[in-house]
Amino acid sequence: MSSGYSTQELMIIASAREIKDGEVVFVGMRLPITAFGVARLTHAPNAVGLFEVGIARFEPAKDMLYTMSDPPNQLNAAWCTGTMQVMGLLQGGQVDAGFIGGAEIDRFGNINTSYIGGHRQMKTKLPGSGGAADIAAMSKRLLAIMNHEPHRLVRRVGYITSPGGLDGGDSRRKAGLRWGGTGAVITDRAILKPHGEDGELHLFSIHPGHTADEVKKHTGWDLKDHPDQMQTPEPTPIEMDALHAIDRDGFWRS
Amino acid sequence: MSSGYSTQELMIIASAREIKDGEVVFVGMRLPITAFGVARLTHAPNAVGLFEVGIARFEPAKDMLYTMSDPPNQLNAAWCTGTMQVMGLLQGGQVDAGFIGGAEIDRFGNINTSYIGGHRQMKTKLPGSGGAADIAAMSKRLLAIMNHEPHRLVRRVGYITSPGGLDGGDSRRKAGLRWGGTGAVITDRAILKPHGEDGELHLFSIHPGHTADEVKKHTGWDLKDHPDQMQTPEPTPIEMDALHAIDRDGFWRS
Amino acid sequence: MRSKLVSLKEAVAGFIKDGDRLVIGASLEAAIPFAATFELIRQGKRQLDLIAPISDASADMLIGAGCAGSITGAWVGNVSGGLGHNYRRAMEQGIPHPLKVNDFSNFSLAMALMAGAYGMPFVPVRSLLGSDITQSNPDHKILQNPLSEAPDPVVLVKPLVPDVAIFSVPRSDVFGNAHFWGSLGVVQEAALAAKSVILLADEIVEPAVIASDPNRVIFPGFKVKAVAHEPASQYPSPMTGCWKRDNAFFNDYHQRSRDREGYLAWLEEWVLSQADHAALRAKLGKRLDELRIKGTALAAPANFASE
Amino acid sequence: MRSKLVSLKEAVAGFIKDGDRLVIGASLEAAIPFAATFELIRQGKRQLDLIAPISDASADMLIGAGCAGSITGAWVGNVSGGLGHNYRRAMEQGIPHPLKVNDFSNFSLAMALMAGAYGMPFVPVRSLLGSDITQSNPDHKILQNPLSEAPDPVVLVKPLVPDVAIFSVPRSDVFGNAHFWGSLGVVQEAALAAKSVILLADEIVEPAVIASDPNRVIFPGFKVKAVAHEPASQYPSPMTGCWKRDNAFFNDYHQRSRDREGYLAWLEEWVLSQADHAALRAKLGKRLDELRIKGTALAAPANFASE
Repeated sequence: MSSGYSTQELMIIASAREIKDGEVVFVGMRLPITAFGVARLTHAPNAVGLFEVGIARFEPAKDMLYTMSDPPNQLNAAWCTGTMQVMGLLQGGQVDAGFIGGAEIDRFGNINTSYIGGHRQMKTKLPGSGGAADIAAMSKRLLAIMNHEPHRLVRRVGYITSPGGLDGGDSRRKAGLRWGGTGAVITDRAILKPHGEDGELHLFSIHPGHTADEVKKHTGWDLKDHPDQMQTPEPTPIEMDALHAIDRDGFWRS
Repeated sequence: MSSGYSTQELMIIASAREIKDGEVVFVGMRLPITAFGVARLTHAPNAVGLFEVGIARFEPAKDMLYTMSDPPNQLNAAWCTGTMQVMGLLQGGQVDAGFIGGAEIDRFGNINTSYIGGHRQMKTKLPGSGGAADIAAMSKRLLAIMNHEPHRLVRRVGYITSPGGLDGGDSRRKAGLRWGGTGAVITDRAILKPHGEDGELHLFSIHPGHTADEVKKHTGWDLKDHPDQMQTPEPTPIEMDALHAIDRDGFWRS
Repeated sequence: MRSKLVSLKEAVAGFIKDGDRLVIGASLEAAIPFAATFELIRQGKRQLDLIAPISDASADMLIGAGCAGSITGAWVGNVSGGLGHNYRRAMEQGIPHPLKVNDFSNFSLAMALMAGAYGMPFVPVRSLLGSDITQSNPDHKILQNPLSEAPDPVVLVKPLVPDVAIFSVPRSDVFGNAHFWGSLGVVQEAALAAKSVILLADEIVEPAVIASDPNRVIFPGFKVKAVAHEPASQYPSPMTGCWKRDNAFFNDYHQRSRDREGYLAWLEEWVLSQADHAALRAKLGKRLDELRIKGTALAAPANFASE
Repeated sequence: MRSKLVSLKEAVAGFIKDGDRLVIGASLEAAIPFAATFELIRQGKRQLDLIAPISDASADMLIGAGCAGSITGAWVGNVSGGLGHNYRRAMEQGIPHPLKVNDFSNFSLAMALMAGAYGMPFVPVRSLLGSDITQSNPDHKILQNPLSEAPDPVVLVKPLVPDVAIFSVPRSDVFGNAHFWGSLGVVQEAALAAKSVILLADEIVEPAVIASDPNRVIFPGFKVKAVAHEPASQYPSPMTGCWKRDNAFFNDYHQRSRDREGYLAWLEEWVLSQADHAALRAKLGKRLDELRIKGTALAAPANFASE
């Protein structure tokens, strides 16, 4: 990678930019929680982070978290409550955006974290949904974070754990999901966004040091260019300072 | 009344006797909460009292309560929570008995606290259900406390706020209520209990100083004798001591 | 973050409109924001829908003052006094004007607010079967349980989404992060279901005080639109750890509101002639002081340290 | 009242049967009663149905030891490590034996437990529409909302009623009245839904300590059948105010459980060769001491005095 930041640091900062000020965001663990922290310290000082264990936070936790239930995430939380209360906000349309990861995502943004090969002819058993299916179904905008490899970005997932655009077009609305859908897929190479009538994921932004050809070669379908395609801006010094203030131990620096 | 206790004190002690040890009981305000205290101090040391404001108590409150939300009922409660949690136990069949009062009760134990004359031709607007409809529908056994007058104990209430036996027989089960029904109606003259195939209220126990004839004259239907009819035993010294320990100011003594 | 601190007058004027669906207190008999009840009356709000399982005499006062268009509740009266005389007059004689009642039980109302809070399309309830509440309020629909082969009627209750929920709380920061303890009634459900929340705080504290105990936060601060610093805003109802109930006030109201003239005189004395809640506190003087809880029975310490 | 204090061994032997539907920890990654997980393995319980949204590596350990007949959950793995190797082996190769999975999401499982807790006949959910979870678990039934004229599919989820729910709590009295704080996950719903509750208490306190703060009581003591005094019963998971997470333990488990032999060696070392949880504490020694939270960040005082 280009000097000064790691790929993961770039992904975190690209994710942070997807959070708007004042939004209520389901953050989850690993990169997203750090992204939330960067957003709070830069352009989104009024964003609120939710965790399905039953936590809302303004300020990110002061110490490294291995799970969202770890003591630093409890200390000085804005709200400690139950899963029902927090995920109920999601079902009530009170959550603006949610982050999830995944093992497999397809061109309509559907994500599989349950059964590679489908549940009838399972090849690999993955851990399952956790809260991902709920966040994908019920947040106003879904932000997915993935590693960009052809066996991960596939034409059609074998099992939909977390619905994106389903079969594209109005199929998500027809299934009964009243709002939401994929906002952006942030990978280690690029950012994909839905475009066109069927909402297929298009190549929206190419990270520094990567090329459109290379990104497409690492995608399991014929990835088309977004009309507003751009280069992902380099992290700014302000963004990097915010990230370093949160990731004091340099966990994401390697 | 006979010397040594008031009518209300007798009603409290008769009500206390209906609580079994270890039972979870919706107690509500006024006489029942005092009855619960007497039961705890005498034959039911493991009874638990529930209040729909979101309180469970072992020991009755130490001071006089005007409402179940009053500070003495919060202090040293066994559980402070919400209405959902406590009434959810009721719906889940986890509550053994519940006390309610009422303005009108009929021969099948249905109680009206909403509209005298029915909601279409209302003569008098009463405050409404509060939690009474729920306690009547969902506790395993309903205990009603009433003043015994012919316009209160009527053949058929004009509006069923809180279901007793509905039209008698299996009509309560047919309406979808899976358990419960009237256990006893404790009045200032007697105790009525359901009997026979249709579960009509019968004269079960006559309070000291009252007669069967007098009780029947004060009942709005042709009140029949329960085959196990008895005299309500006088309060024992142990019961009176327990009552005095709770009602230190003699609120119920007059 | 921006401070949400405003006066009670501003909160009621700025965030509550005629016709709004309003929760004024949701813990049944405690922490009812009577200061807001009085201010709604002074500002002459009209056609409010009053949503609450029980809110002691607050609803009766608003009905008598002509502020209420409808009641969505389980019980309206005066808890220690008995009947609500204004409620009776409105229902029986249309004085000061007719009133619509959406009958609920405490449980079906709690469930309806829960459905609103958690975005549920409806909520199935096993209460109210056999009760005429399903007759007088057709929003309680009896249907066959679709998962059961055998006959199994259930009542489907629609979600309730109040426009505004107003709460008295013992302490809040200026951003609307607040603590509440004691019995909770339907406070959490009402706050999460409501489109906006107004807090009347007995005390305004530093954010660090609230953050020290996130379990005493019952609903998140981002739901709160306005915070008014108003000691004894729940007077004459009690508030756990802060204020006892003024039983005499409720009884006096009960006696004086027996007839319309008595109610109007009461209203003039206790509400209309008071400029604001500070004036009421001044009028009460020593009587209010005596209701303040002065004893100490502190919760056992709970540690949130992470190291 | 009668004391419910027993040893962990007695609690597991006396209150949990083969085939039981069991909640072992319900706050996702914190306060998972691993001491009970280990004791269930030592006692060779079989055909358990493990109910939990997420219970970090606890389910994976029980699956590998042959104790689990089925999983009713949303996620099985190792939160900081990733995949659950025993889960994969059981599902992909039937080692040590095949496993049934009842797929849920965190929300649909929370809702199912809530339905169990509150005696609801079913609960309607707007999640899972479009997800194949409704395909792999037919207990999630898609039906038209009966209150809507327009097409409005909803998922009806059945109530879950666990036989036993086991929780690690920071403090309890001998009657099962306990405090719990921090994030609650589905602790309340699981406890209220379960037929019986077993507590592993870090500390046994006087009843007055619990009674001093009834809001930290998450479920009533009358649901509790047994209380075992077992410090660090949640090890290696964290418990708010008491214990940090032992990340190295989870990572070591993750590495060693990659193959069956490695898992069996791990199991022998950490579970089967330990007589009880006291033996495990002794084996951990200083490592456990270092996880104990020694700092102090106390909740702001809350007064419950009534005068």
